[in-house]
Amino acid sequence: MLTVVTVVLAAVVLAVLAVGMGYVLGWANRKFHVAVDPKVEALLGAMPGANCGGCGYVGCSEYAEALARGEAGVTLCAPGGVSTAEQLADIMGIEVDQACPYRAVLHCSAYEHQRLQRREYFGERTCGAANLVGGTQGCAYGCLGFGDCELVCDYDAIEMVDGLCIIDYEKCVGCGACVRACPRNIISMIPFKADRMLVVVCANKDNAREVKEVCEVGCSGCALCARKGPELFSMDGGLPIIDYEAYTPDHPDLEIAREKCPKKTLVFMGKPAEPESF
Amino acid sequence: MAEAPKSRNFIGQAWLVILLALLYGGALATVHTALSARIAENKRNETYSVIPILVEGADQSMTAEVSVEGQNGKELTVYRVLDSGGHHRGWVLPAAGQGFADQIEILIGLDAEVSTIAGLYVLGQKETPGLGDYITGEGFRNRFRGKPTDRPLVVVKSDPKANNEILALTGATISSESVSGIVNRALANLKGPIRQLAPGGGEEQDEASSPADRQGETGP
Amino acid sequence: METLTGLVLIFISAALINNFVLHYFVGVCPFLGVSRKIGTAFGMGCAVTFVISIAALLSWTLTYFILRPGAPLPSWVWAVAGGNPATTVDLSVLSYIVYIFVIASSVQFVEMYVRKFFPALYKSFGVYLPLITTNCAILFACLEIMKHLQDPMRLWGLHEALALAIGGGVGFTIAISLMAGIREDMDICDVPKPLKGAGIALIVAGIMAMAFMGFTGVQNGVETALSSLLR
Amino acid sequence: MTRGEPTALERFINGILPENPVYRQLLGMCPVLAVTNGMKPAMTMAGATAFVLILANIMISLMRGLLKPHLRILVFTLTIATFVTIADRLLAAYMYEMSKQLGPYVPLIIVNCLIISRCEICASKQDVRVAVADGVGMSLGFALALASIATVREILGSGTWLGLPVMPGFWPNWGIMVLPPGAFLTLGLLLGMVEWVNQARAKKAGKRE
Repeated sequence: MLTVVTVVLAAVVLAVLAVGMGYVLGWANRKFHVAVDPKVEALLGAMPGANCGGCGYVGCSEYAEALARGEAGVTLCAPGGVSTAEQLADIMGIEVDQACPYRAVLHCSAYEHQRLQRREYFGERTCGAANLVGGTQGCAYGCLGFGDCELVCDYDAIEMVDGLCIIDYEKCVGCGACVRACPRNIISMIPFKADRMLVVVCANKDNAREVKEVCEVGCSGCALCARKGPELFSMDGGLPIIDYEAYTPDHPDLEIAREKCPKKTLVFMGKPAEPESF
Repeated sequence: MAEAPKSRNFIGQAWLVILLALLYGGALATVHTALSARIAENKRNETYSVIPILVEGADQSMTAEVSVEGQNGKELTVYRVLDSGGHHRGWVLPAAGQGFADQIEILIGLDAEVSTIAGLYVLGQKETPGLGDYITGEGFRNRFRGKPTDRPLVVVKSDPKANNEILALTGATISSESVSGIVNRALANLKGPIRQLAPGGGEEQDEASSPADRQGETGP
Repeated sequence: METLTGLVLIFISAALINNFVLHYFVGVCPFLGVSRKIGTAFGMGCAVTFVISIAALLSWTLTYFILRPGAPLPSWVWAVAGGNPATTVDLSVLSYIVYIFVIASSVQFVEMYVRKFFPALYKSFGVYLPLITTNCAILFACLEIMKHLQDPMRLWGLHEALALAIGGGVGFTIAISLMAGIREDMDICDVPKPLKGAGIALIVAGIMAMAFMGFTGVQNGVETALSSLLR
Repeated sequence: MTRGEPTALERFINGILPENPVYRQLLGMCPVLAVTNGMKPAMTMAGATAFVLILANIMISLMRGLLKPHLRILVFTLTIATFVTIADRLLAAYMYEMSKQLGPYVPLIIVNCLIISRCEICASKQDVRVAVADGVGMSLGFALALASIATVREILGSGTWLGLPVMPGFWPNWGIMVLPPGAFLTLGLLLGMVEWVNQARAKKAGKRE
């Protein structure tokens, strides 16, 4: 008797709870519905939904949004593993094996000997620490060369060569760790629409004279590229910006701008690596 | 657009969840009925097995559970301890309180007249290893034996002079104070009500006969 | 006034002395995962505090009326079925499943509600809500409350359950915010490569746990102070 | 799907070291820290987790054809919570002391990400045979991780291993190791060591190429 009542009551309590909660949530879902980007929703549906935070984002939905914006790679979900990465790649319309189209690029090309060293630096040998005291060099924008990005790269895709971070695109998977690590924010993720992409390899927005004082190779801000190829190039202060939305691998502006650039700060990056860029 | 079909499809979509809820609910209740007697006995044994340590000459099979309303108005279960001959030997009351690190759970043994402490046992504690956890040791517990219940216990750091003084553990004064504080509070709360359940008289006969009945009920 | 002292002690104990993260190790995953920026960490802490209070409210209600041994609802069913009044129906075996169910559903409900009616609030803290479902701190609070409702000696009221829940949430917020502050500064330190990330974070947490051990024993002082204050 | 799902044997081996749930995936940290102050509770915990993981894997794998995408997490949670309750009751009935010592950490298995992630990755996609292999492999990996941490903590903290004295009599027990800070410190350092070995091996492999 006691057993029967307990068993029946337990089953009924659980079932009532399941139906009740399900109904309330279904009702709430319709009542409180907020339009969400269908792509985000599709991505979210493909994720395990454990909200473990292992990807470094706050929950699955934030990761899905970052994915949809193209800021994150598809391989970050640890609980989901390879199969989830493949589904996410399917939704994003990219191939996970062929590599995610977002890759890190460095906007600086000055090796240590090419930039003015302003003073001796005795602090902690990390970019983060050096950046706090204004850097070790004349250029307030460029690569500091202590290799914070190299340290955070889990894929050994970054090597510091003569005080400059060199990215190996054979190894880079586009996780974005280096972008977050760089205190000077001169690494960015761009969509690799071809194996090799044109990149502005300077981050100094100052005028030509100031740039010349601190760096042998920095962009002078002559705006030739923006004049010759207005469809893809525009100027932001003393620095050109490439519109990667409009970018196509065979766009005629690319070659024109690259040929005209007097400082050769427009460089193709990607794989195979160019033997010697300049 | 999906509103109407959605609500009609609700059962269709969630049938698996509801079925599982029924199934799991039933399964859990079955497991519970199969094991609950054993678990209850484990819990009971935890207290009963130490009763002979708390009150000398006690026979654990003769112990009776008595419900008492404390001075703070809450109902509590205390144990009336008898020896194998059915003579009243004392009382055991459970008490708990904040220790140095976490809750300390203790059992206090009292003599039949509720005038002195017969023994103390620590059921659960998480005091600092190597210092505070010595409260579980026999040496410390025996310091409570024979102390009077009419005056609150006081923890001292040098040799006790008055008979209500307890010597603190070296390096664990707070743990020692916590235990004596728990004892003081429990006694203040329950001493009166227990005394009213005076040993002797018709009531005891009822209680004395109950252990056998209860044993029969909880047996598997 | 004894009640008030009791509540304050429960709160302080949950927030500092037996800090959820640093003493009971519950909520370690978000503690390590979402502690890179102070702002994010604080938002996470607030969200946890909020959800933990709701979960405590719901789980106390369900436990008190349905799940504890001798609760009103099963007793009533038992009486209707004509069972022997000496025995009781015990549904406590369902506790875990009900708690996790309630936590998951209420988190989802709150998330939808906030997103619809308080978009600004949702932007700042709604994103943390789903992450909380699998946060052990919430379930742990429910379990602690259950423990105190199963034992008739320490039958907790709703106010005590809420004191524990809010104390736990505040403790979590304190711990994760401190951790985020330390990690922000640690970004500029030269940490050995193998320890980067989780390794050094755990060691820092260990040192923090040691520091929090200094709170043990505080409750005695607090109790004395409160009782003299309230007298 | 460009890649085939791993076979049973691969799943089994993966769980133990290459994808070790604790050291490689950082899943299920809560029990790893909380119950490793001695070998006995750690092993009991590993056993309980294995029980839940394997049975939940079997159950989910059996009904993988019936799962609806948006309700699958709910079904996983229900299944896991049920098996956790059963494990909890069994412990309370047959190993009461241990169950009391583990306290709330047995029910907290429900929110151990390890189990739900195995249900999602493996059991909901592959047949029972593979799911069992995966469950056993992951459980062994989890047990291995718990054992390594518990060994360090118990030997340094109490001078014993599985309750047997192993340190010489004059050994001053490091009380801190059995307290919460010891858990964080031990896991942090062990994690660093594993990472160090991995990096050294990766470097070696890189050179050989």
